[in-house]
Amino acid sequence: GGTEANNADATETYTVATDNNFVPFEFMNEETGEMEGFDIDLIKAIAEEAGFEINIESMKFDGVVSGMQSGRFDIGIAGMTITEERKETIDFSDPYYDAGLMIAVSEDNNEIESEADLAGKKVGTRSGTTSEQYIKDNHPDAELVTFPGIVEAYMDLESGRLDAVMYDVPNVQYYVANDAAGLKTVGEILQGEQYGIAFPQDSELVEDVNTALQTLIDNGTYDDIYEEWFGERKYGTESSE
Amino acid sequence: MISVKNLHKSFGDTEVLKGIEAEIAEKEVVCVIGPSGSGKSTFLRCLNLLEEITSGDVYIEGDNIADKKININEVRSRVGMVFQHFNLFPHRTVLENITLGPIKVKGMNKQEAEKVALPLLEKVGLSDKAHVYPESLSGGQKQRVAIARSLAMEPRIMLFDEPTSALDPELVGDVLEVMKDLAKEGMTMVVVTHEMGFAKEVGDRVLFMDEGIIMEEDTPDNIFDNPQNPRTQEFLSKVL
Amino acid sequence: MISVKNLHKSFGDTEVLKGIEAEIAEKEVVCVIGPSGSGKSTFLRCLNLLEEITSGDVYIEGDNIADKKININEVRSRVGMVFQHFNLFPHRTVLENITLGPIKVKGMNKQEAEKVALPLLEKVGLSDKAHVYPESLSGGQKQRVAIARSLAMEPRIMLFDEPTSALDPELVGDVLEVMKDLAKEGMTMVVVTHEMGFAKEVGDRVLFMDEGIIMEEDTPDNIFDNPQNPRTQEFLSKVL
Amino acid sequence: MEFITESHYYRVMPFLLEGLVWTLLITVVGLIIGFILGAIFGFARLSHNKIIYGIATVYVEAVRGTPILAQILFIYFGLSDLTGINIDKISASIIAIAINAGAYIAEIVRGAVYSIDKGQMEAGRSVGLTRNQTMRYIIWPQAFRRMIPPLGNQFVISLKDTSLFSVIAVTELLYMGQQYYGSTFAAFEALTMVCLMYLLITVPTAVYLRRVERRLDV
Amino acid sequence: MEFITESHYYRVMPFLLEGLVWTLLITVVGLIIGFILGAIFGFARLSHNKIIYGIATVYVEAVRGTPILAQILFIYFGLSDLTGINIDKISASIIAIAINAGAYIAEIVRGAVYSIDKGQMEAGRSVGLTRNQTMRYIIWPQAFRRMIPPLGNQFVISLKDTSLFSVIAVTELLYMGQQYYGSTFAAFEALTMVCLMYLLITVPTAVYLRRVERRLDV
Ligand SMILES: Nc1ncnc2c1ncn2[C@@H]1O[C@H](COP(=O)(O)OP(=O)(O)OP(=O)(O)O)[C@@H](O)[C@H]1O
Ligand SMILES: Nc1ncnc2c1ncn2[C@@H]1O[C@H](COP(=O)(O)OP(=O)(O)OP(=O)(O)O)[C@@H](O)[C@H]1O
Ligand SMILES: [Mg+2]
Ligand SMILES: [Mg+2]
Repeated sequence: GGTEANNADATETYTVATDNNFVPFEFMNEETGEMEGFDIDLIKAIAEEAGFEINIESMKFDGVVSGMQSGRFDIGIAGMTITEERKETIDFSDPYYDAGLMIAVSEDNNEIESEADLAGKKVGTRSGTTSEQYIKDNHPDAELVTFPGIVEAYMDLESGRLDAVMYDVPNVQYYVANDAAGLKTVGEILQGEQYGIAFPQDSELVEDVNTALQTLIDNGTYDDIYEEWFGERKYGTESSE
Repeated sequence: MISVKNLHKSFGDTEVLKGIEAEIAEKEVVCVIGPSGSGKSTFLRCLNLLEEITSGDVYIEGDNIADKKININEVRSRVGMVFQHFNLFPHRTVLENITLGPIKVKGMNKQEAEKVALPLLEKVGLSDKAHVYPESLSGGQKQRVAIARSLAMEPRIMLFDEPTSALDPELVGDVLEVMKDLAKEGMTMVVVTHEMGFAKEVGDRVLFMDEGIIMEEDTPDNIFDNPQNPRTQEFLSKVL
Repeated sequence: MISVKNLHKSFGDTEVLKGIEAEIAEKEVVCVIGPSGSGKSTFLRCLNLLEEITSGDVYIEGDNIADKKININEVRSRVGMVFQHFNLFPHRTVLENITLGPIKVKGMNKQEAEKVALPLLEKVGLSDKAHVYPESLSGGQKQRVAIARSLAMEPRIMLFDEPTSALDPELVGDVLEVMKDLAKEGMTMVVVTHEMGFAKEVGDRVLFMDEGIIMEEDTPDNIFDNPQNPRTQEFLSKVL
Repeated sequence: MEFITESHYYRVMPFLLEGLVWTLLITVVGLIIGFILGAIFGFARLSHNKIIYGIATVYVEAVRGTPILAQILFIYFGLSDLTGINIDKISASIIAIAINAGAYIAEIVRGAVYSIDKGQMEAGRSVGLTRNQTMRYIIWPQAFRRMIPPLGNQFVISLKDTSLFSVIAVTELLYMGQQYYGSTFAAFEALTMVCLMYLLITVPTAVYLRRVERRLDV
Repeated sequence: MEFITESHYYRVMPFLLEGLVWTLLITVVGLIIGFILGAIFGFARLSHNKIIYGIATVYVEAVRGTPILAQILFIYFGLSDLTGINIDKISASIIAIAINAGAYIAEIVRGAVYSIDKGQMEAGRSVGLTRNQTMRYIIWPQAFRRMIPPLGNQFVISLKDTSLFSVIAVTELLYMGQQYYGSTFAAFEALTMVCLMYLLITVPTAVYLRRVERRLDV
């Protein structure tokens, strides 16, 4: 696969697969057309710390997952939840973000107040995600609709064709904060999850990246980035500047 | 029966008929000759309103068909037309070609229409072809079916536009034979043709058209043997 | 010059040429006549290998072109061919039609090729048409260009396949005139034609073909006035 | 045997068969409506009335000039965004196929009617039929025969176009294949089977149409 | 003025212009390669060699019988799944357009060459040109003129097909429109502008082609 080829490469430029639209982790800046977000800043900082070059390629989420599995990319950072199932085919770094799933409904929806009310309702999410698996496992009586992109799910919710959307917390919160959408969150954070950076199995990069990540956490760079995107300092470190 | 007064017809800016005057009596057989592009077809087509008349009057049995208020379809079922290229309906059998008009226009049922059609097929000598499709007929047979199709509407007048000029020479005779029979039965006919033999034998009168008007008209004998107009003379010298 | 021995040609299962025997001397003009489908075109096309020879031998200036090892393109540039439908190259001017062969096959440059082409255009009476495209020519002019195009390769033999039968009658004369001139200059010619006048006036010999063989051959005078074979008699009675 | 039933090629089939049902349903219903639209706009394109002709031309050009993916998104999201009217995704898919195919069929109809010899209209009128009767009994039946090959071709195109409706989570053939490899990662096997399913319909259709065409030619 | 610059119709434009660049790049490069493929397979479809003919026919039928969306997924995911060879998404898109258009162009080439009168080959050969020379100097230039209208039509089709590459997140025109409404929810405005951008290219192309066609007819 590409891993060995790229490891042998003296310039050490790695291809990083990322999701094409998962605010605020990675998304396209409306003005510049560049990818930006928490994941993007973090992987750039890690690359600098660990001393390699990166080349970011964005795609639909299921493309990231199958691309990592097939060894197509060297690194994947896409708000990807660490799961036992994925670990069978993909290597993960140490967790870098605590996440979970959350339900969004229309602002004027009073029927759904928590996940207990999902039975018989149309619930949208994105194909190949932990949300899809969660709904299948815990709400077999809900009508699951999976889209190739999460935006289409929110749009369907906004138009009233879906009753609820379940997806990763920070993303749901971002959309709810967008007035244009007219959405609100309900219930608790479901299924505590952690995001990890993905690698093809047996990648030699895992250790380097873990070391670099720890250094960034220790020296406050991680918190700088976290603060920029989420408005707080997770580990309470001093700003590195 | 037909009375044409100062008939003009233009396509866009080009005037094709420039004031035709003609009177055709009942049971008369009139042949129209003239060089290509002189307006013969256009004249004929104005007589059953396949072309809109630009100005002038055309009376058919007393009704002015240039009048916009006239019922075109009613006029057309009084005036039959036979075309150079037959224009049979290829997706219908010979019999269906003939019965379509009676059924759809006259409101006959199938049996009634066939009772009209079968004798006509016999008349044109094609009784055995009733149930075949036009593609399997020769050109001469097609034209005879086309004549039968027109006759099925029991027209008072028949128009023929070069009915034999798309036929192989050996097939012309049968079609002319059918037309002669029609003439003998007293049908009023206007025939655009290059068959001078037919004009001489059957025609009561010949009109010579050129440049959108009728330049000369006379009996066939006079016109062929002793044309007066120099244009007629020139035309006949080339054709005969 | 040409010697044909037991030439057979089949398309799939149907045998079209069934053992042709013919000898054609240098400077001879041989006309080939015969009913449609008798194999005249096929025979001609075998002489410059536009059709593969099924069996038999064809010697052209001593080389057996039925031999698979022969250089076909070299043979073809020795044998010119003129077709019923001219087959000019519509995307090239008249002059370019003529110079293409000399340039691509003989490796001449443009100037050299035009030095060959212009006198030929003059010979066929079309010097003023050098730079027009074929579409603007009449049929007769097209055929004369086609002849010039063939001549530009300086062939030793010219084959003509009904060169005038696609032409309006008034255009035939010019083309025959060019062919007569060629014959006078001593070109060896094989001409499939229905122009009996040309055969009588220019032909040294006439071959009558039917059903894939040469049924009779003789001088034009003998064959037209006194045919021996009943098939020839029957054919000529229809045609003359 | 276990070897076969264990393989992805086998296990993906129940998914694909379900997808195929939706694919065919959307295609067939969409094309039936599309044919009606096509006939209406095809005749409108033959009209001498400038307004009718103009409207039909704008429809045909706008549809043929934009991707069907943009059209489905427009119908599904754009219209509901503008008007607040929500149509479900199957209806939206059927409408998208109908509108899209309608524009192409309009050109097929126009071309076929136009290709019928003008003498047929004249002959019909001269036996006393009205313009409409001649159109109905003489021109249309002949034109329709000529439309069969291009309509069959449009069926193949529309069938393939339904694959795009996976963006709005329509559970058609390709979407079901994607679902399968989304959870198994067996992209090659799933997509191979998806393609085979399409070919199973499209190739016989193409072969059949070529035969019809040859017969009509004669 | 602020009213205009504030509107979604205006604000979406920088996105769309960037998308348009990619759309055109993929289309043009894809079609250039597709034309080469089309010429090769078009001549192969004219070959008397059964194997060459067979291979070309399988290619043409397989491509024309499956959706281009399945093809791009196959190229991007399926092949890497099978072989481990990874191509980036722009290359994959160009390859998909090339392979897809190649099959249609093969039929265009075949049809155009086939339509040239057989007498042209005979005339070429009888002045001593080889088969290849005749093809090159006589048949091909004439066939090429007849190919211009259908090739232009293929350009329009391929241009629209690039919209499907949004599924693998190629930042082409439609994808950029989706990106915009993904954050603004202004689906109607964004999609309207996307469609207008396509029409801006496809309608003039269609008008121009119709003119060329009419000229070639005469
Ligand atoms: N629909 C039309 N639109 C424009 N011009 C037309 C139309 N029909 C006929 N013309 C023109 O009108 C003139 C007369 O045509 P018409 O067919 O009446 O001549 P014709 O005497 O029947 O000739 P022919 O002997 O060749 O049939 C010609 O110059 C023709 O080009
Ligand atoms: N390429 C071909 N494939 C199959 N049969 C052919 C082919 N070319 C000619 N034939 C057949 O060979 C026979 C002789 O044809 P040929 O063209 O040589 O006749 P001809 O004497 O030139 O006739 P004509 O006077 O009509 O030109 C005909 O029956 C014809 O159908
Ligand atoms: Mg006329
Ligand atoms: Mg011949």
